[in-house]
Amino acid sequence: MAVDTSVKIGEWQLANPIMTASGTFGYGEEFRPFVDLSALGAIVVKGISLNPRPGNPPPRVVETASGMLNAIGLQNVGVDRFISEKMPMIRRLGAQVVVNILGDSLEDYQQLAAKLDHVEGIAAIEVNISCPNVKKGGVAYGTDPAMAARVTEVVARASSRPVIIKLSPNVTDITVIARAVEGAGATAISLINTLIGMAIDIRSGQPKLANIMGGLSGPAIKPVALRMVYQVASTVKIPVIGIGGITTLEDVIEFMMAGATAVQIGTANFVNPAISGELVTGLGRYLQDSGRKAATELIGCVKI
Amino acid sequence: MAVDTSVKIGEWQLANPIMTASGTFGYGEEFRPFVDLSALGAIVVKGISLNPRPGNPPPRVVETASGMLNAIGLQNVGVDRFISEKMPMIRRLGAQVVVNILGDSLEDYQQLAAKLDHVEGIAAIEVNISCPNVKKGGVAYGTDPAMAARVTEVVARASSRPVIIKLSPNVTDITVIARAVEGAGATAISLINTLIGMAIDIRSGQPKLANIMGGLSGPAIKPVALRMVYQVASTVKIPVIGIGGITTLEDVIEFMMAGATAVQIGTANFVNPAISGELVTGLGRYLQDSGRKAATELIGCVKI
Amino acid sequence: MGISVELQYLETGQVLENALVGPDTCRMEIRSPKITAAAQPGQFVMVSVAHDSTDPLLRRPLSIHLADNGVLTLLYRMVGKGTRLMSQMKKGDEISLLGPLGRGFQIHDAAHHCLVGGGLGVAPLLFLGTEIKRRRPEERLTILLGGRSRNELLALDDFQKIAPVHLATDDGSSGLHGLVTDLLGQEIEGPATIYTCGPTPMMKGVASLARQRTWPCQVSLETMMACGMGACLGCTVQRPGFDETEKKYVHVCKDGPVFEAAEIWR
Amino acid sequence: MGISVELQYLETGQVLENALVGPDTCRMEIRSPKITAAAQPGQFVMVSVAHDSTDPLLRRPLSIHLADNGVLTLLYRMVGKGTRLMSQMKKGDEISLLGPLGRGFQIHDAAHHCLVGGGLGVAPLLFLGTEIKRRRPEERLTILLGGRSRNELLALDDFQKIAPVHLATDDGSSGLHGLVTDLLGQEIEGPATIYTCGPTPMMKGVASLARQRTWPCQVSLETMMACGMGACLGCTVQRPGFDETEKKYVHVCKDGPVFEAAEIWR
Ligand SMILES: Cc1cc2nc3c(=O)[nH]c(=O)nc-3n(C[C@H](O)[C@H](O)[C@H](O)COP(=O)(O)OP(=O)(O)OC[C@H]3O[C@@H](n4cnc5c(N)ncnc54)[C@H](O)[C@@H]3O)c2cc1C
Ligand SMILES: Cc1cc2nc3c(=O)[nH]c(=O)nc-3n(C[C@H](O)[C@H](O)[C@H](O)COP(=O)(O)OP(=O)(O)OC[C@H]3O[C@@H](n4cnc5c(N)ncnc54)[C@H](O)[C@@H]3O)c2cc1C
Ligand SMILES: Cc1cc2nc3c(=O)[nH]c(=O)nc-3n(C[C@H](O)[C@H](O)[C@H](O)COP(=O)(O)O)c2cc1C
Ligand SMILES: Cc1cc2nc3c(=O)[nH]c(=O)nc-3n(C[C@H](O)[C@H](O)[C@H](O)COP(=O)(O)O)c2cc1C
Ligand code: FES
Ligand code: FES
Repeated sequence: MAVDTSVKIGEWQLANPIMTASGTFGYGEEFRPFVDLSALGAIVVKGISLNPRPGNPPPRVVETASGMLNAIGLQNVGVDRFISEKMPMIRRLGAQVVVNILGDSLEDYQQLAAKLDHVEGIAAIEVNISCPNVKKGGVAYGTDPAMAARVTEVVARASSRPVIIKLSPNVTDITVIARAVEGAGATAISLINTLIGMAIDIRSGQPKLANIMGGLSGPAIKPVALRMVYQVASTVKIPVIGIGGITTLEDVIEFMMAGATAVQIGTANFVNPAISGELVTGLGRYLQDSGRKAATELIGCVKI
Repeated sequence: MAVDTSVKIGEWQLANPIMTASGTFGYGEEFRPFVDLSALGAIVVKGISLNPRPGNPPPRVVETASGMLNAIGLQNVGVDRFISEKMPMIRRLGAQVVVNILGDSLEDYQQLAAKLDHVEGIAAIEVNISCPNVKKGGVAYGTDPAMAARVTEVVARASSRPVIIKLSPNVTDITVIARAVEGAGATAISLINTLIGMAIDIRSGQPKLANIMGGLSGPAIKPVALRMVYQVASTVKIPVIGIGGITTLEDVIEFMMAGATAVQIGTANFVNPAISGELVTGLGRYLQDSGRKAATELIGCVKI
Repeated sequence: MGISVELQYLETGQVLENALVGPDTCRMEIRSPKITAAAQPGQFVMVSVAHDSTDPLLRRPLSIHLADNGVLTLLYRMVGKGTRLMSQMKKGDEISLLGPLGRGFQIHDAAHHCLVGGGLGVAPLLFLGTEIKRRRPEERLTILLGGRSRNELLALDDFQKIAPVHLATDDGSSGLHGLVTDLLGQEIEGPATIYTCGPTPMMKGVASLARQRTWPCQVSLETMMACGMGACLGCTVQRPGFDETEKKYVHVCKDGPVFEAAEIWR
Repeated sequence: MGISVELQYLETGQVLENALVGPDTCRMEIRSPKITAAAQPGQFVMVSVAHDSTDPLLRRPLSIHLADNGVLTLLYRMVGKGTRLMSQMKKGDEISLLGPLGRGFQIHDAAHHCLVGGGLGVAPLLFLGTEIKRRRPEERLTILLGGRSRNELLALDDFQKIAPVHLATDDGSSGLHGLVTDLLGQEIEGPATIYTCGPTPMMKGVASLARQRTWPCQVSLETMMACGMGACLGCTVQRPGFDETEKKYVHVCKDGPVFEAAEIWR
């Protein structure tokens, strides 16, 4: 008997809950030799801003214990070139595509959402609110419930597609932010973005990243991510997408049991570029072997 | 030429900057076969509360990628038995001792500090403010600057010894809390306590810890700890004690370069019970080999 | 309770042999003279499984299977990445051990000593049997071993060298078709002192039978451990009947791993 | 720029040999037919160094030293835990490789091809020299190698089999007492096409000499890499002269690791 692996995020039905995380999967094409992109739940592309950004000076990445720090600095081609150069290729790959957007101001977010709304072949918008609000002295949108709600409203109004708000874990109480964006009209919440970290090269006496600080990702942060997914899924009614250190099928199941409707694979794509496709197959087999009829049975089934 | 490895925390002069972290070194005696306790900068004992606490039901610990989660639940013998049973033994060991205290209310903290102030052989008090304030509905003291400042004031007033406030990393802006406790009279700040995390056993469908959530420690959290030490050391004028995933001599030097006056070794004691003593020796040799005259030269010397 | 920490060592041993001896089960011999000299039956060591890596991070607790002439033997099942990494070690490799740890079996005089082991629970019983035979050669010793099937009865030859062995298998492929608890009921008649190690349900069955007959019974427990030496307070087991006091919990690494069954289960 | 991703594989290779060949330096031969068949000189592979562990987490980039008849050879220095773990692998072990990656050396026709290598930078040059000789047997090929001392001149025999080799050592223990850049100035007279790999200061010296003489010069760069395949944007090198635009940076894993020196340094 066939297992139903599909899950729903708002009106959007995904073939399965396995997505790839923004910034870790390029624009998809790099992974063509290793993954059938059309078999994934969705791919999330690298964050897009209104204008092209060169990103930070090198070094941009450094390994840490079971993790890595990155300070890419949101390098991207800008929304116009993304639409004209990248989208046609992505459409040809047959993947469900989520476009991750980032801005320095509410107007940035509004314009990005509006521009992308006219573009064919986009399944959903994911809003990165870990970015600093330049008008508010650089405080990240994602650390203030009122600011997070405003961004959500602005994007939800400008977009006819599902709007996923991606939360920063660098906050005291993640449920406060989650409730704020739910109230402001988010279709779903994805979490976590990276934890802020740092490393120093003791030989040179300089930070290992030119940017001084960077984002910590990978298996090291999984326990923190799982805890936040559990807290948020227990708090809001909209779907939650789990992200953070997911590397194995067991990790996928843990996040779904904690309340995630879908998951995103990030750093693990660097370790094994075929992992996302393998997890799709593995999840189907697991559901079958464990006598479940649908992936949705896993969501939030942790016994407390 | 001899290197001066000593550092100062307020009026208190430590022979060297290597301390052991609360909850990871028992009451010291367990490590006698492996470490000369009197050679360490100091040991910090397991958190002490006003009344004995049995702690949480098992399972209490679980391994994660390059880290571990614990939910010991602050098991301890209570301050009276600590003073009568443990302190005589600790005094015999010849170690500099920091007593870590925790409470559910301001009165708890006040009474603990007052009781310990009469006890001989205590070098300093470390205040764990990651504990929930039962009167404020369980919000942790360490997540609210005003509450953190009140605890600091109360303990500083009740104690004639250096008062170290140990910060929780589960906050949006650690520098706000740091400034609040500095203003309230803290002699020094130690950080970080554990990050809150979770793990699920997918076979049973239950959380791996009976307490559902626990504290993440070990090398996995080092980048977050180092970042916070750097931020706090750049913000306050009082000494900062670095904690979080410190395992190697290189880690010690990174934390000191980031601004730590001393460091505490936690989870690494479980991996190698001799590590704290090895780091004392290693640091002396490193200072000599790198042509430095004093450990204090390292503090905050990172080149930005 | 309480053990002397003076006889604990952090020792770098040398792997002398490491081979598969059963389904997913390996036996490792390590030259480790200090720990071996101090070891008592029922004690364990904390083994460092990773070199130059922080994952797996923590040491793994393993019972002392034998300790003789400077050589420590471990019997372990590959259940996760730590034990899988151990299984890849080769002759000549170095391995860091911390031990001997914990409170082992108490060997008092008794008319009849009876060891009851199931699955990997046989690991500490070989050392125990060897010591009972050495220290009290005139007292009777019987060994009851259980496993899922014939090829899961570990170290059988070694046990048969020291005392009469009775077997039980779940599938009847060797000895009694049934549980080792049934074996205990059938084979042991007069009063006996019981020492048991194995899966918790098995040990509870053994302990309850012993209680009915008012036989002394020592059980060896397992829990998750971070430090193995009393520093983390992670390795608790709950004692029924003691509520909301400190005595509610015991710590397996220091108060145990061996307990009088009556201390733990009522 | 831009490379075809169609010829990239994730392949589980088999270690055929792994031995120390110089100070802290090992040479590993791996049966890896798909990657070997597609490999071009100057390309690299991302090697998975940890089994059953998340630390070290990321793959390590290593140049293709040789690719012949289904066998891929790597030459690597043990500098940290990843390469130390690699050095412990034994014949018969499996090793996961991702590759071939990046844009390698461009072999155009030239009167005189000159390879200039320093230290571990010789790794990709052996494959390059072999291919130049195979594809353009009638064109002149000269190899200049430098190292700190005689025993740090790696793969010397292999190089000597394909073309005349000139040496320079910092301590004068072999060849010219000096830098490989000096060698280039002294030994190469007529116009030549330069291919260089080694420490950045050395390559900058070589590139500047080539620029003065208006010789074409390709350089092979290294940076920290997370993915090796263009997905993380982590492996940037800054290009002087392009400010605040996207062109300010190139990505070593996709746009390189081999670049025309003029693209990178002015
Ligand atoms: C005092 C003591 C003595 C032991 N003696 C032996 C022995 O002689 N032979 C033997 O094969 N095993 C013994 N064990 C169990 C052994 O410690 C675990 O099997 C081992 O730690 C698993 O490590 P891993 O990395 O392979 O598995 P992991 O990947 O860590 O875990 C795999 C599975 O094993 C469970 N597990 C992990 N650690 C423990 C633990 N400490 N106790 C119980 N379950 C655990 C996990 O929950 C998980 O389900 C003993 C345990 C204790 C506490
Ligand atoms: C395209 C490319 C080709 C390479 N080819 C070879 C080769 O053929 N032979 C060889 O021996 N080495 C080569 N290197 C360098 C090699 O990748 C590093 O030495 C290796 O990754 C170090 O891993 P580790 O775990 O041993 O050291 P780590 O513990 O990770 O680091 C040890 C030291 O090496 C530095 N380092 C780590 N990774 C890199 C990196 N990717 N690039 C530069 N420095 C790094 C660190 O900053 C640190 O100082 C190449 C690098 C690149 C980018
Ligand atoms: C190199 C890199 C680049 C990233 N870029 C983005 C980005 O552009 N936008 C975004 O929302 N998140 C970005 N992230 C965060 C990831 O999408 C993900 O939230 C985070 O890495 C945690 O998941 P992981 O542990 O599985 O990697 C990036 C992460 C990495 C490692
Ligand atoms: C088992 C365990 C028990 C702990 N108990 C306490 C405690 O009682 N009081 C306290 O302030 N911190 C306690 N901590 C936190 C540590 O002191 C330290 O802040 C934290 O573990 C981070 O350091 P590490 O990564 O080096 O372990 C405990 C940590 C562990 C692992
Ligand atoms: S394992 Fe740490 S106290 Fe027992
Ligand atoms: S290493 Fe990831 S883009 Fe180059």
